[in-house]
Amino acid sequence: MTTSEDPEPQAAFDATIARRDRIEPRDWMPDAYRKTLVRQIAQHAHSEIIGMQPEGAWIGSAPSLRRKAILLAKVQDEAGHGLYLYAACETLGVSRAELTDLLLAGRQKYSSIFNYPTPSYADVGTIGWLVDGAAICNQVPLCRTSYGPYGRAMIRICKEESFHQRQGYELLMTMMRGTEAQRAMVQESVNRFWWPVLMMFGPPDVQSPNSARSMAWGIKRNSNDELRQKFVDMTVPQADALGVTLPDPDLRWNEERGQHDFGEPDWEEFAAVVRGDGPCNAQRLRHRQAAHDDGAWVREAATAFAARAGAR
Amino acid sequence: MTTSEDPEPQAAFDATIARRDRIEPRDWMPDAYRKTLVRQIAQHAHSEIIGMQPEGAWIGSAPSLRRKAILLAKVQDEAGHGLYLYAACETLGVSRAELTDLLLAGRQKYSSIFNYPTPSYADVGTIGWLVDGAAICNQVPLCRTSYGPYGRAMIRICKEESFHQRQGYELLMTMMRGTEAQRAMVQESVNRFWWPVLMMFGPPDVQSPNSARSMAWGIKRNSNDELRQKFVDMTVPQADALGVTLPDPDLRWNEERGQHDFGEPDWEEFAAVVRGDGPCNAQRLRHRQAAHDDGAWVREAATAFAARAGAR
Amino acid sequence: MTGLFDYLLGLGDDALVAAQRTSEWCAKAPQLEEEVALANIALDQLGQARAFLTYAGELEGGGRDEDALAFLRDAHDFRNAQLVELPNGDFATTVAKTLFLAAYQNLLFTRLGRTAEPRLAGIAAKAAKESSFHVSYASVWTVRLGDGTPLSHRRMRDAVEEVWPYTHELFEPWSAPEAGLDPATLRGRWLEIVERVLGEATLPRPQDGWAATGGRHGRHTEWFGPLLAEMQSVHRAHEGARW
Amino acid sequence: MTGLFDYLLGLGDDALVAAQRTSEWCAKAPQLEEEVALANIALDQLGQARAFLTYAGELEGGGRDEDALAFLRDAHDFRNAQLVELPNGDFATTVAKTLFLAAYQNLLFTRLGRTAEPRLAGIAAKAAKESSFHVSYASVWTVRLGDGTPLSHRRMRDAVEEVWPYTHELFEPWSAPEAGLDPATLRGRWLEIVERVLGEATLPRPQDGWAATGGRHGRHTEWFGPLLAEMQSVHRAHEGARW
Repeated sequence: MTTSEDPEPQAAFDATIARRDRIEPRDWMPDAYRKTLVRQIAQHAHSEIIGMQPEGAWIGSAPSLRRKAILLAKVQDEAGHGLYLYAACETLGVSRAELTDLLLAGRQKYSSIFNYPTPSYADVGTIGWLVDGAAICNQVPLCRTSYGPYGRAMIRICKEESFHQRQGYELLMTMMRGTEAQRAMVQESVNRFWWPVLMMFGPPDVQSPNSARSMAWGIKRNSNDELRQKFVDMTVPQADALGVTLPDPDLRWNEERGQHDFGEPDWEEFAAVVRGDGPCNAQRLRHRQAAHDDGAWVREAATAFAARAGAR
Repeated sequence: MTTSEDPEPQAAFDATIARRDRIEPRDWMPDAYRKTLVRQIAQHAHSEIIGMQPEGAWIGSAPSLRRKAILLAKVQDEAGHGLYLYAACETLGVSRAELTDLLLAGRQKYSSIFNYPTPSYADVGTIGWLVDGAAICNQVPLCRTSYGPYGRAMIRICKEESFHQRQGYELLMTMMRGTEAQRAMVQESVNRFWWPVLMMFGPPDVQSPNSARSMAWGIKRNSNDELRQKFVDMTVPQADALGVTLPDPDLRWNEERGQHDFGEPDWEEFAAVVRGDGPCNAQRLRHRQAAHDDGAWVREAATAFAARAGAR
Repeated sequence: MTGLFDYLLGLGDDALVAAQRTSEWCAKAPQLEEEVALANIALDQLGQARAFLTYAGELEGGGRDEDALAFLRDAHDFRNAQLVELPNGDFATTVAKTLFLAAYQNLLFTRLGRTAEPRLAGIAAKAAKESSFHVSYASVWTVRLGDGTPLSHRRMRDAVEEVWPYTHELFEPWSAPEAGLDPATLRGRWLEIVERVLGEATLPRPQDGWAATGGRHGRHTEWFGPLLAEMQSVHRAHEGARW
Repeated sequence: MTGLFDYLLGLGDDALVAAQRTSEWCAKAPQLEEEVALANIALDQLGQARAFLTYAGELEGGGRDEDALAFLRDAHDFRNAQLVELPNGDFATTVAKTLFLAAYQNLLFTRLGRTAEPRLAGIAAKAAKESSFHVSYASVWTVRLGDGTPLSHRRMRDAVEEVWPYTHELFEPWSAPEAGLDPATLRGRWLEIVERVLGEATLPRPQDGWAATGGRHGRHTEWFGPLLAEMQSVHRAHEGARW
């Protein structure tokens, strides 16, 4: 927790970063590095927790027992991811309770994708395929991130996420091979999610103010646009295999670049959703707040019991 | 509110009763008469309100829009009946709020029939046919009850109840003419409700301690057993017309008496349900309590607003 | 511009889903007077739904009656605005939803009551009278709660904030040739009515921000599926049965 | 005495309906650790349900698989005890339901794990281990809440009171020749376990009064219809579809 102006720890920090080694909780680190990490890890943790809502709502009516079990296990994994990530944040000196308060006060964010509604069961598949797919693109490089506890959490998370991604894809494949109504559900869901998913990689590099420093620190390993391109290139053949149309008239293979060209997401919508003005922002936070409030007496009882047990 | 020992008002009261005329709110009346009336009218009012729960729960999933409208209107009527009856009670000097508190504290009762569950849509029909049918048998004589406001409320209520009874019967008739599954639903529902309905007339006359005095005062006009017999005689041909079997092996026409013989309800069960130990007693009171608590801030706001408006 | 069939579905579905929500208050209202009043509103809404859907089914000519349309369509075939799907929340939220919907319906039905299409005009004229009562009821309660206690003021303010984003959709382009009416033209008058009530209730008029959209094209909220699941469950469990 | 098919349905339906309720906590639990733990319990219950129902369907030989049994039966064909239908209520109610159910299941599954019917024994042996974890979890929380704050004590006490009348049904005569077990013989041990936990939690053991009954014969509570309506809605909306 030193904030020494002594050049020696700074040099040690820089050297660790330069040789792509890990910074560990007890190591000296610049305040701004710590703050950036807290912001990013907390946002990631909050995303896991808020992300339980849109999918969790379908557990009760999943149309087969196998799908119910898969979905329940997936949402449970998200709670688990939240736990690791809050724990990683706690190594930086911020408690889960503080982070929860910041989330509920709207002072920390979560992934904007969870501010879009999931009104159809096909959305469970689309979230697996596209949302988890995009998350993996974002997260795989984070396994090599410079902060040790974060990187290690990401290794575990990425392994589970790619499992979720395959399950989502498999659900959509089953539906695409099913009835006309099922195919229509999948296409309709993909139509709604495609653009918001592209926004998950963040604004274009030219508009992304914090990216350069995060990359210098080894917190981030690739630029937003690089990752978005990679995601599109990876997804197009999967969409073809499924038989769904990605709703972008400008999407085509560019032989010259060896990559796909694609249209520009609506960055005004992105900005609005990020500032809290999306379809489900208020709903998601109200739900989280209600669960937090409803659980307060339980947490208090556990604390009182533990204190009494400790005193005995 | 006079409790005079003066013989003159008592004589006037007795004379009114003797000529089967009405006692009105401003007339002198014996304390015991007033108390009996409050107890009976309140119980009746509470029954209307608690009775909204088992049927009201089916409004959301009524299987046709016509049935949804009929059921909604019926449950609304019950709220209306509750209103008249609480108003009749208020003419005896007890407020609706006091009566609600007594209900919620378990110190006043409601009809034990509403402590039986309604797990099937057929129960909506059975409640109309049998429960409302039994209520009418009990209530028609009350239109001539000696206390004016009560008698007048009952006239209005009976008119609506017999409408409900016909609607319930008509629903069951439609179902009996429908699919195998619908017919089975009706029979199963009638099997559950038959005995509890017979208990609605109260314990056998030999065990009914308050009946004699209530009859002397003209509050009650027929004995429990008389009304029960009348109900059975009225219901048997209706059951035949429907094609349902009443679940009583001892039920048969007695040529000599010109009435039906029938079996004895389980009076131990009746006593248990009345003392609060029935299938849904706790559930019904908890529901009522929750609605009452949830509405407190609304009632307070209305009061505060009215007070402020009055002061302006 | 959509056909009259789709337009009638939209009018009917608004009313049907609103009736479904309003009737959820049954045996849960804050006092008996509200039990009676909310049931009245629900019955009016249900009656409107039945008239519009019956007409829609006859117009379609495919043998679908009001029940086929209510109970056998899936979510994406419903044409209601998302506003009516919102959960009831506390009594203040229901009051806000009712105020905003009824003020819109009253303006719309009044205009439709004068169209040349006689059956549509007839249903609308009756519904206009009913929705006028709903506006009064919800206005009275908005004012009572807004200008009641500090707690009720806060809840009424939160409710208005919460429902506001769902009001914009009511005025999006959506019509039928027989209706001859652009909903956008109703918005000015709607705002006047609503702002007057909010003013009397000492409540601020919320900022416009994110706006719900898509209900008229079959896009619905996450709350809609569970609502339909309940509504349709008994009907669907007994295929082909008559009630 | 009922046939093995009906018996397996009862075991499976207890687990299925319990899983449905337990998983309603998803994204609503008091803290993340409870999210994970409750999901674990729900997953165990769901796994048990699938094993029992699959076996039941194969035994019946009519081509019904676990999904046909879960999604296409109506309420009166379910054979679960009413206990598992009770709404979750607050966390204390869920803890009480879980404790009572898991203590019963653990005793039952342990015994069934030793029957001569190999497939039943196999499923039961695995389920016995799982329910033993559920008992521990619910016991820990019963004690924490019972002996926590005055508020949590009151809520835990109310919860135990509320659920108690639904425990009697678990020990009513109900068996199959292959099971060879009268549930009544489990009650003594069950009471010992439960009373020890309640004692540690400083909670009174409720009086026996009205006792729920009928679930094993298809009689269910008023809460069961809505639970099934939600569970079955998507499956039934897409007749014959595969997922």
